[in-house]
Amino acid sequence: MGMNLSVEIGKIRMKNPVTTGSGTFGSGQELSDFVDLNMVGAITVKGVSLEPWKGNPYPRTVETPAGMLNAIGLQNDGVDNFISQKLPFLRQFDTPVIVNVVGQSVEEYAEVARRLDKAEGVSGIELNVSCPNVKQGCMVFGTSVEGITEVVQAVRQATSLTLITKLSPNVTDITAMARAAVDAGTDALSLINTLLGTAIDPWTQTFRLANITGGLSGPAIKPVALRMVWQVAQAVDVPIIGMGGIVTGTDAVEFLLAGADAVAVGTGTFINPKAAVDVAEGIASYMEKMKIDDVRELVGSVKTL
Amino acid sequence: MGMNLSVEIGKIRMKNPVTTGSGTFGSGQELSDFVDLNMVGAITVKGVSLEPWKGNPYPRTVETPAGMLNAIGLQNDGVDNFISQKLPFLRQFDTPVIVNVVGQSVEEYAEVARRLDKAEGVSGIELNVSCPNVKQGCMVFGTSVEGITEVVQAVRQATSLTLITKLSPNVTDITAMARAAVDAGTDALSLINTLLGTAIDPWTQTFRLANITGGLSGPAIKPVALRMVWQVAQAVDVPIIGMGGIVTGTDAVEFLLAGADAVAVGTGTFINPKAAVDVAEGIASYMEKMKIDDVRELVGSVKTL
Amino acid sequence: MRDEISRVVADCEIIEQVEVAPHVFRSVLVEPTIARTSKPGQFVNVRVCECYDPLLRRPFSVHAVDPEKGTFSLLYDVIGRGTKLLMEMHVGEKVSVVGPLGSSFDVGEDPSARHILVAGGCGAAPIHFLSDWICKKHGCDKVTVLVGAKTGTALLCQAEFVAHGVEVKLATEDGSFGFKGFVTELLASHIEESKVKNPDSAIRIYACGPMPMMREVARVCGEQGIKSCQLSLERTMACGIGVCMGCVTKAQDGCCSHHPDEWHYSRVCTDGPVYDAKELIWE
Amino acid sequence: MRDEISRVVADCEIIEQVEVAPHVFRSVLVEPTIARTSKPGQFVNVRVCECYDPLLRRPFSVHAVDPEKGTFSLLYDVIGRGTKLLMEMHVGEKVSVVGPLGSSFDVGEDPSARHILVAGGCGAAPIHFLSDWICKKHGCDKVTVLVGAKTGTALLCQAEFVAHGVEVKLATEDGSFGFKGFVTELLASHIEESKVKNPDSAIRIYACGPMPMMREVARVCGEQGIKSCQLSLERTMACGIGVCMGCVTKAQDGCCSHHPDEWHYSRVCTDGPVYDAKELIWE
Ligand SMILES: Cc1cc2nc3c(=O)[nH]c(=O)nc-3n(C[C@H](O)[C@H](O)[C@H](O)COP(=O)(O)OP(=O)(O)OC[C@H]3O[C@@H](n4cnc5c(N)ncnc54)[C@H](O)[C@@H]3O)c2cc1C
Ligand SMILES: Cc1cc2nc3c(=O)[nH]c(=O)nc-3n(C[C@H](O)[C@H](O)[C@H](O)COP(=O)(O)OP(=O)(O)OC[C@H]3O[C@@H](n4cnc5c(N)ncnc54)[C@H](O)[C@@H]3O)c2cc1C
Ligand SMILES: Cc1cc2nc3c(=O)[nH]c(=O)nc-3n(C[C@H](O)[C@H](O)[C@H](O)COP(=O)(O)O)c2cc1C
Ligand SMILES: Cc1cc2nc3c(=O)[nH]c(=O)nc-3n(C[C@H](O)[C@H](O)[C@H](O)COP(=O)(O)O)c2cc1C
Ligand code: FES
Ligand code: FES
Repeated sequence: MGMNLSVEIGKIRMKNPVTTGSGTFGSGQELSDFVDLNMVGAITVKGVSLEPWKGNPYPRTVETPAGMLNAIGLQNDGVDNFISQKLPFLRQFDTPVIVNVVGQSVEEYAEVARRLDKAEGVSGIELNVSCPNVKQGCMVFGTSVEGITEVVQAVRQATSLTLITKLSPNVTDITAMARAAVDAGTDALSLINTLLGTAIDPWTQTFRLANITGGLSGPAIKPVALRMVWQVAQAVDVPIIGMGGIVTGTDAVEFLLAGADAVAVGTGTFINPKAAVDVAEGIASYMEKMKIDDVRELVGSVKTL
Repeated sequence: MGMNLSVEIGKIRMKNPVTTGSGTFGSGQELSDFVDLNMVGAITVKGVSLEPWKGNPYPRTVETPAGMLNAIGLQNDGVDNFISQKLPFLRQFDTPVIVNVVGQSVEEYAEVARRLDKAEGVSGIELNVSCPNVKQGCMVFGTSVEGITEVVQAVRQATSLTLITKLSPNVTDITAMARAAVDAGTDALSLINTLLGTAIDPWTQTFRLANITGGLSGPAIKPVALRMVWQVAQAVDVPIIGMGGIVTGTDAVEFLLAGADAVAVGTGTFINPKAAVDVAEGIASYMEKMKIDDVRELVGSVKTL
Repeated sequence: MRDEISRVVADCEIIEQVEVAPHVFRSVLVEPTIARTSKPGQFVNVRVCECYDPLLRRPFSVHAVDPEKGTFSLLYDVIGRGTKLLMEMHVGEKVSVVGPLGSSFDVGEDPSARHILVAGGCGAAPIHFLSDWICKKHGCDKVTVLVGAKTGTALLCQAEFVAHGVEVKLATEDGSFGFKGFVTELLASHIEESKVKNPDSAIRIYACGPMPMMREVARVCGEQGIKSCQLSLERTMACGIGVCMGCVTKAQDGCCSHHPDEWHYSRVCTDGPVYDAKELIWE
Repeated sequence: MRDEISRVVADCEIIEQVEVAPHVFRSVLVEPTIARTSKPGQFVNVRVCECYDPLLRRPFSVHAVDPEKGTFSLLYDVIGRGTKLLMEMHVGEKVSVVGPLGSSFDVGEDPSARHILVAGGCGAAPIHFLSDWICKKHGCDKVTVLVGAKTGTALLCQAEFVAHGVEVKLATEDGSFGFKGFVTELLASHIEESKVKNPDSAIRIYACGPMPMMREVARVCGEQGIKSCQLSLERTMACGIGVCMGCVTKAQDGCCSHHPDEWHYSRVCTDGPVYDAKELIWE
């Protein structure tokens, strides 16, 4: 009778296909004033590193046409603080928690994964090999087959949690990166992270971000994200979490049609703090209108004209 | 006394730093109802190939947030028709003409360049190795160092006109492509061409473009374009024509500050048929407000915070 | 059919905004050049937002002109964001318009020709202007307008056509008003009637409406041996001024071409929107 | 100073739009929860467009509340596209608002304390709410408001402060009204006066204005040995709700930290906008 909205990403069972874009939902608690955290399919939290990171100087964000640049620099309190301070709150909810992991070396990534593996209440690890705003490591790993292979293999050995590799769009061939991650043992892929960009204030003749460059997100990048999800879905067989500019339920449907098994709402939460839940509801009402019983029927079913 | 707005791109002297984005200004004639073609720095016309190309089926364009996708497929009447039908009109104006050249093989590129070299009224060739909407050739050349080297070398031998290589943004490292083009003998670079993207209609569950994917242009991509121009300006010494989302004079100033010697207005012309001239005037009035005498002072002078 | 005329880019004041039917609005704008030089079938390209989302202009046929007052009207269906933004603008606000653009209907010089105008939905917008134009040139008694819509409340410009003094026939798909069925069925029977009544007069057909209707009009005209059948097509447009090559439709290379059986993609914004049905290739 | 309260995301009707000074507007909106639960210094985040350009919400301090009527006001300078869009909205239209957000001014429990409020430019927005709040809690006679602006016509809320019954002192940079110079100079002299007049009363300083002014207020307070100096900071905000980490300012790790001389980037939208001056590190 009832519609099925649930999907599986590796061993993670999501009650609906909507998770949150890492770095746009804090550690979940900040949003709990606005949304019932039981209503999202999964909560993907801000990137955590081994040691606390201070992040980049201000200004860290700038609005652009239908998008924004950010150069936060992965400010976070470190994995141990995350486990002791943030995770207990999240355990109250019947919602899987995916922890985004960053590092400056392969060993750091692996160590963070090892610590999370032992923590109660973590369902998956999203390997962030694509953050454009940190000088060392990170993005460097995500833009070459060798880099991805190395990090994914190391983390794969460090954890038996569902491993999701988050791909950078700043590459010539996203499918090569996807295949490398799959070959190295990732359970799933998420894409896209932000496009590297910059902005200049003509009146002060300075860059608008203290970090010079930042990552472009929001509706502006949706066409690129959708194309990459579609390409990757053709190229590999693991589940895909699609993201990039999703604000509404029909945005999400486009990603599902392109081949994503689940989606994440990132910048959309800044426009509407309830966006993740509204997107999940939007998918359901779309399915109702289109008389689709199972959300999985949508996945990859886009047709050509 | 008077302000200097003129710049040089190879042997091309532009009376102001604004040209038109290839494919967004037709062959100039279409726009002559709206703008005085003597008022733009140069006219860059739609891509021409050796034989006439029919182009892709409809739909070829779709609007996206602050941008648009196009998959025209380089419909054009071929270089001979261009020379006999379009060029005579353009010769009336005291404005350099840059011809965008496309091909499906190295030899085709070179042959088009050879024919243009002999035609009266062509000042420069813009080598389009980055069109994402044509199955063979083109983009394949533009996304590898080997491809760029091969095409640029061949065309360099075929013409003594100012040779501008137009780079694709769909690469991991734009500076590597820029260096390859410079090493192969290009006189200047122009960037960026469009970002590869797609769009899906959730209600019909089909791609919105007959060609499936298309090129993203417009204000949405400006942050990416600006970043790439800045990176390339650091990496090579040849003149750069910057483009991607320029609609106003201050948009153009941002590109100059990032290191472009000239700019092109593309999609902006669709919003405002007078955009190219308005942008040139906008640069002049910016310089007046900022008390800058020579537009060349702006080039590359962006500061960090 | 393309006319070389003066085109403008202008900020036009809106002086009237009326809902003439459910979701259908008429906007009256001030722009003397457009009011004076537009021909029926031509369109204007309207910037519905000062921001970049929506980014592109929206094309609308010129629906009526008042050269004396220097005003012109649009008639449009609110179907998406752009038309909603236009409809929400207040009288007194200004909106950027480019036009007049594209080709126009050719009403011929034959004083005895019968003119049959076919409007489907908002296709009534240019047909209204055309009806007025033919009346002024050839007299109203030779004009019949066939107006079609899904349902009675969606029939547009009925009163205006009656006011012009032309013959008006209505068709609704649900039969709530006039003939029950497609306006193209009405067209077929009307052509036959006309041939009987005026065997010596040439028949000229002009139509504007959704693409499937245009195709059907072309088919009916072919079947009935109509020599002059002009259709106004709709295409998604990025530039509206002939430079992007986005708005194409398949067209014959033409009688004078070296390859008369060859086709090319023709730009609806510049070579159209009004085409002779014989030029078009349907898929 | 963060309060755990109910926050809403609501479409609020605009019931008043007034230009109160050149380029400065007051908008009155209907939202009972915000009207009832906001504290002075808190802000709301407003979506100025239904489209994606501009994309992000714009933060504005709560300027006044009317819990009975369920309304609250904003007072803002039209400096860019977002504020222009807000100003252009018509009475009766709805706008999406998130709030109340952030920390608030702590007015203390000491009945004898003297309260000095310093407003620079649109910093008057929250200072107005605060003045009303302190009056109600501690009485107006202990409150002085120092209002600064570039020029006389830009001085805001003067009449309102007078109506509250608080002492008001004015400063303009061009001397066109009140004291000639920066409001921070006025602050320094007023603190000295206050110390002389009420040697036994604690002085509490509250300020809102541009960053350089905030820094100067902090310096003056440090120099004068003021214990309680609260500053409301402005930062470009992407989310306004503490999740993006964009709106940061350098702050001490705090007395209870293991590394009291260490600093961290503090989120102005959630840990602020109101900070105790002692927490802040200026660069
Ligand atoms: C030459 C010309 C003249 C026109 N004259 C009129 C007129 O007089 N009155 C009138 O009501 N409309 C007219 N149209 C159609 C009108 O341009 C569209 O309805 C309008 O652009 C829709 O804008 P929107 O932002 O409201 O819809 P959008 O949000 O852009 O689109 C809503 C839906 O309509 C579809 N759509 C949008 N534009 C078109 C199009 N051009 N053709 C087909 N489907 C489209 C979209 O794919 C989408 O599904 C004309 C079109 C052309 C090309
Ligand atoms: C907590 C908080 C409370 C605020 N309360 C008020 C208030 O009560 N009244 C009021 O008038 N303003 C207030 N502001 C400032 C207000 O948010 C900005 O003026 C507004 O966002 C500008 O939007 P815009 O689109 O008009 O300008 P934009 O077009 O975005 O910007 C115009 C110019 O202003 C700069 N700018 C934009 N936002 C900020 C910012 N937050 N800080 C510094 N510079 C900026 C831009 O860089 C640009 O140069 C507050 C800001 C914060 C953070
Ligand atoms: C402010 C901000 C912070 C982000 N931080 C992270 C992060 O810590 N780790 C990560 O993998 N992605 C991060 N991202 C990327 C998003 O998770 C997402 O991949 C991207 O923004 C595209 O989706 P969107 O357009 O919906 O925002 C961040 C994005 C933003 C806007
Ligand atoms: C409709 C359309 C057609 C284009 N055709 C060409 C082309 O023929 N050759 C080319 O090198 N670039 C072509 N481009 C790319 C533009 O010249 C330009 O590089 C790109 O659009 C980015 O600039 P913009 O954002 O200002 O449009 C085309 C772009 C558009 C929108
Ligand atoms: S819309 Fe650009 S050519 Fe017709
Ligand atoms: S604005 Fe996002 S954390 Fe403050």
